[in-house]
Amino acid sequence: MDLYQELIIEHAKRPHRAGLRAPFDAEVHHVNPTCGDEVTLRVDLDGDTIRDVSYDSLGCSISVASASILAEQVTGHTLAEADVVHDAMHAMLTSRGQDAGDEEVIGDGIALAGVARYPARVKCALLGWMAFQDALNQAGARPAAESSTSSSLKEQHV
Amino acid sequence: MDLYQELIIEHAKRPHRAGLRAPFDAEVHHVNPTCGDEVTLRVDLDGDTIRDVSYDSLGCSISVASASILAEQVTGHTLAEADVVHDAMHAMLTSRGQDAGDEEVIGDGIALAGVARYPARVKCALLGWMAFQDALNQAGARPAAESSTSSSLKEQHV
Amino acid sequence: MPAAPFTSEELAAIRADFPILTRTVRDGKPLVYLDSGATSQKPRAVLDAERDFYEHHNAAPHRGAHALAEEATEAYEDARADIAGFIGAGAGEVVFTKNATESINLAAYAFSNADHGSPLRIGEGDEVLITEMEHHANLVPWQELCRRTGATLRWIPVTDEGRLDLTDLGSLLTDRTKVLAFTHASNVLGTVNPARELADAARAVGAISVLDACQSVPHLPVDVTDLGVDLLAFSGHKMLGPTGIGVLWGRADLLEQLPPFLTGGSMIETVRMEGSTYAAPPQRFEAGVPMTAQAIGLGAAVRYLQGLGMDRVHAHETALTGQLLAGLADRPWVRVIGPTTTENRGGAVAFDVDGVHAHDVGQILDDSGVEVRVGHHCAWPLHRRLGVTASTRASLAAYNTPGEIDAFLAALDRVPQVFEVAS
Amino acid sequence: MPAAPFTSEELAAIRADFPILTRTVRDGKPLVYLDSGATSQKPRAVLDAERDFYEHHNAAPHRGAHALAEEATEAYEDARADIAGFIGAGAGEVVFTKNATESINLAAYAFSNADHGSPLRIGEGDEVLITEMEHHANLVPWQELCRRTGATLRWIPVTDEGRLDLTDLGSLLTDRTKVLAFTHASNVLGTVNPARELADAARAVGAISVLDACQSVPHLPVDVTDLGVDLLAFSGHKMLGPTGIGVLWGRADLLEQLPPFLTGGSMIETVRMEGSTYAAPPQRFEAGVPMTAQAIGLGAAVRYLQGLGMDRVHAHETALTGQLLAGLADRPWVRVIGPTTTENRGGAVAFDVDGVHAHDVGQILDDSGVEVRVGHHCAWPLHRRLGVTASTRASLAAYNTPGEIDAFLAALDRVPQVFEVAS
Ligand SMILES: Cc1ncc(COP(=O)(O)O)c(C=O)c1O
Ligand SMILES: Cc1ncc(COP(=O)(O)O)c(C=O)c1O
Repeated sequence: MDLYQELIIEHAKRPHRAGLRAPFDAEVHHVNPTCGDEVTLRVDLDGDTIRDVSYDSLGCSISVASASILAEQVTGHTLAEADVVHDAMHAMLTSRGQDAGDEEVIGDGIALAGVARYPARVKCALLGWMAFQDALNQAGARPAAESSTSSSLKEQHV
Repeated sequence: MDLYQELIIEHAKRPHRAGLRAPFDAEVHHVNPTCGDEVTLRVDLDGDTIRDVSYDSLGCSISVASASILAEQVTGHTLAEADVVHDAMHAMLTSRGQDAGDEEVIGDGIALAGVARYPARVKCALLGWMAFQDALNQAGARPAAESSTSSSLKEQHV
Repeated sequence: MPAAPFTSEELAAIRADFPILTRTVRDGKPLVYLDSGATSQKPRAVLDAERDFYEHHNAAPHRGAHALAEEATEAYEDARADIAGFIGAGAGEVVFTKNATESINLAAYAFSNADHGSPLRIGEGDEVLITEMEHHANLVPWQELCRRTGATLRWIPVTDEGRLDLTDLGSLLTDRTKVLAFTHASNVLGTVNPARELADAARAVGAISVLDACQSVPHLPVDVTDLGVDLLAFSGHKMLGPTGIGVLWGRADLLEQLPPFLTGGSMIETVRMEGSTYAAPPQRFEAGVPMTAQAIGLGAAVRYLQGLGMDRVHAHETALTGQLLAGLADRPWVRVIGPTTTENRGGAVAFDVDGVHAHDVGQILDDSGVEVRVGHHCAWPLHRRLGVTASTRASLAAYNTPGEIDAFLAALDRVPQVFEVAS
Repeated sequence: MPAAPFTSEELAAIRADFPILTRTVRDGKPLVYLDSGATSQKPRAVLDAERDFYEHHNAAPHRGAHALAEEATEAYEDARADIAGFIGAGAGEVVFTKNATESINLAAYAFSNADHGSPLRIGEGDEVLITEMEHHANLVPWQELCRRTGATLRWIPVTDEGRLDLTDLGSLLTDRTKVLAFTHASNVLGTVNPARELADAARAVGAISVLDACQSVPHLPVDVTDLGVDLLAFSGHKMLGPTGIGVLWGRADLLEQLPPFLTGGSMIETVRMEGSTYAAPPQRFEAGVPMTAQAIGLGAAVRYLQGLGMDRVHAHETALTGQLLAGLADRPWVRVIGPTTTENRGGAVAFDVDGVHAHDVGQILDDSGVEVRVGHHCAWPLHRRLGVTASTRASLAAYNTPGEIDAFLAALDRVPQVFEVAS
């Protein structure tokens, strides 16, 4: 089945940048209430730049791979660049297959394109990304009411 | 329609033995919760004999006629005789039309036979009879747990 | 241009959608169903939507990841979105319940389940204001809330004409008032209350307004933003939908504050033996496997009503109400309980026949195939206020016809004959 | 002679009654529905009963005197009598709710709604005893009751094998215990608990016993008198019935003492603005227009199950469970969560695949058309106790076949391949 691209299995088995590291500016803990999956995620900022994303992810291959891809795509980038990746991932994952994703923007995230056709799994793929947005907010990286963030946070409970 | 026998209209217009009289041994107040119909009923006993049944009935033609017929049929009779009438009325009214009623036993009560085919109206016809049973109990005329009585009382709330 | 009532062709087409309307009752009399205020009949589109769900997609929504669970979740949430759209709301503001009664209880329990210290929590010295024309469903839950909390129940009186008497509103609605709960349209009088005005008055004193919209949502265009209330309840079965489904709508920020009511599966965030945390609305209020097929059926019902056009439904029912009121006005032995014109008035018309009990009136009508409701219609205090034990009520829906009103009036004329009273 | 499983001819006839079983999923794979523990499929007899009601008799029961209202009331009460008979109860002891979750909440709220001074009322110093294997529906309502009243929640632990550990029952169940609430059959482990023994122990200390029978009533013969419990809850949708209907059964004399929960129309005796009195059970607990069509559908479901014979349903599901457990035992990379034999065990079989998350296991099965549930199945504390975040669960019903168990096992063998783990 096309959901489990080799790339996903790879990321799930050997997640990049996994583990919790210090120093960090904010740590958050998010849970998927339907399956009990959890992610603890830390961000370490250097002004406008994301110096480190470290995390501990307890979940299915999709949620672990998604966290791994997240860490890979945003570390070392600016907040503005990370937002572009986040928005593109979010758009693709919630598109029900309409948005095939742009590899130029989301890199390995493209391997998660198949998730969009399994609505019950979209939450798994979004878990890490929502935690990341929340962590940025808590680190004071942006005004709390910014829209892309708050819409993601709502979905956390769906 | 055969529900409204001339006899019922008669009893409803000019109920026999209506009004509340003294002396009495017990007074009860029963309500039909679906329509708000009410009956206040008193019994006056002389040993085993029912000396008087007096009542104030606020309700439809069926409930008023039924109270009127009750008062007519049981006044001056013994408790045992009244039980026979009550049981025969109850059986006829709850028979869904299977039990045509015995005029020898229930007198004008026979005019209420048609009620049995209108389940929603059976309660109207029984209201006075259940109040009567309750009043006898309160007057101490019989052991509280007697079966015909308690089954009637339950139906009061149906 | 105001919307027009349905033409007779349109009406014939509508009636053909309702299988039950072709049946007869009481030895072959054509059914004249004038009891839609109690519950409405259902079009085939609603029955088909339920059946299609059971035969092709049935699974527990929000509980699995397999193909059927996906389809069931999608159908359930699509229904929520359609129903929300029907009342001008966001999908996240629509909570599914089993009926409006549960919806109102959910609201009432919130004020005693809220933590002590929460602004929602009520107690001694606080007041709940309702009206004397409420259905028991919007009356008893508030009595019970007051019993649980020590708060005081007060009520807005009703005039002899069956309107709210707002003369003393200023002394009834004060800063002690925490809740103002009232009906949009009375199920007995037909009266349509000034919802916006009352909601604004409630907001001005910091009270939460709760609208019982059971008799308005099925019959007129309703937009929650226009109404300005905080919470609003209605039932599916009165609006062409299945039995067993109701709605509580709430302003998003208020719903967010309400504590859970029924608790259990799928309304939680995390559960430990030592304690639990709860999901965001609307899930927080939907414990257990939901009324899935019924929500989907109600979705089909609102799409059916949208197809008819609520403005036209309203125009149609108003025209029939006018015809009905005029017919009753011609009969001096009948007293209408409630407004006698169609102004700010829905299609529930209760009346009293001089010297004949409502049960007997209803029985004669039923004998002619005309089905109306008799009794206190779950508004006992209102009946006491207006000096009647029980009344007879004809109530309308989109599928009723002018011919049925004529049939009703003709059947009614048998009443004084049978009971030998003046006519 | 013990009852026999269904023959393959019988099974074919049963399956023909369930329209959904012929559909395919995920690009043409035949549906193998092994998620009946979440919700069951519905036979045509149930769908027809609902539809017949809507097309011919629909009216609000217990609310009118007209011909349709009479028919609706009779159909609704006949369903109650049939459902009561199915569990060996009297009709007056069966209360209709929307699901088992509401049933249990009704019970739990009774202990805080009862008047201070009532023997039912609980408070500080009192204890509620549950078990560590409860579904959230029989857990969170008791947590919330304790929060409202200051009572203390305690629980019976679970052994590594997934049985109740009754070693310390004597110190858990004491005269401080006011309620003992536990599941008859676990929706995760399949474990069937010794209901009679626990009910007797509860009675001995004066505690009221509440049985969650969601996973037993659909699958084995259940008689409330034999069980000896005080209250018992189950859902219609898990037993071939419609969504949106549940039952709370209660001993007549206990129901009589329970205060109302949801309040409103038709549960009252008299209503005045100043206060109300309430009807006798079961009406006292059925506020508002009920789940009429759904009760009627559930009546048809119990008649259908009676036609199959509950002893044979049980024998059939036990045989399939045995086949399933044997197949899993052959696969060392699978760990069954719960008893590994069919002794005192129902047909819910949860398991863990070494190194693969349940979501991923479920996805592979789904890709083969095999529909199972993944997650914590609303029993999160139990999962924590057994050291897993989530599990995969296959659960059975009368319509499942030996061939479907084979299909499930074959699909399961794809899991280690896809995820490149040892098998
Ligand atoms: C053991 C058990 N108890 C309670 C419930 C709750 O039932 P419902 O969701 O139908 O209210 C379920 C099913 O979800 C269950 O399996
Ligand atoms: C005005 C009004 N409010 C509340 C209700 C209660 O609705 P339900 O019985 O569907 O809960 C009704 C109908 O019975 C009603 O007419």
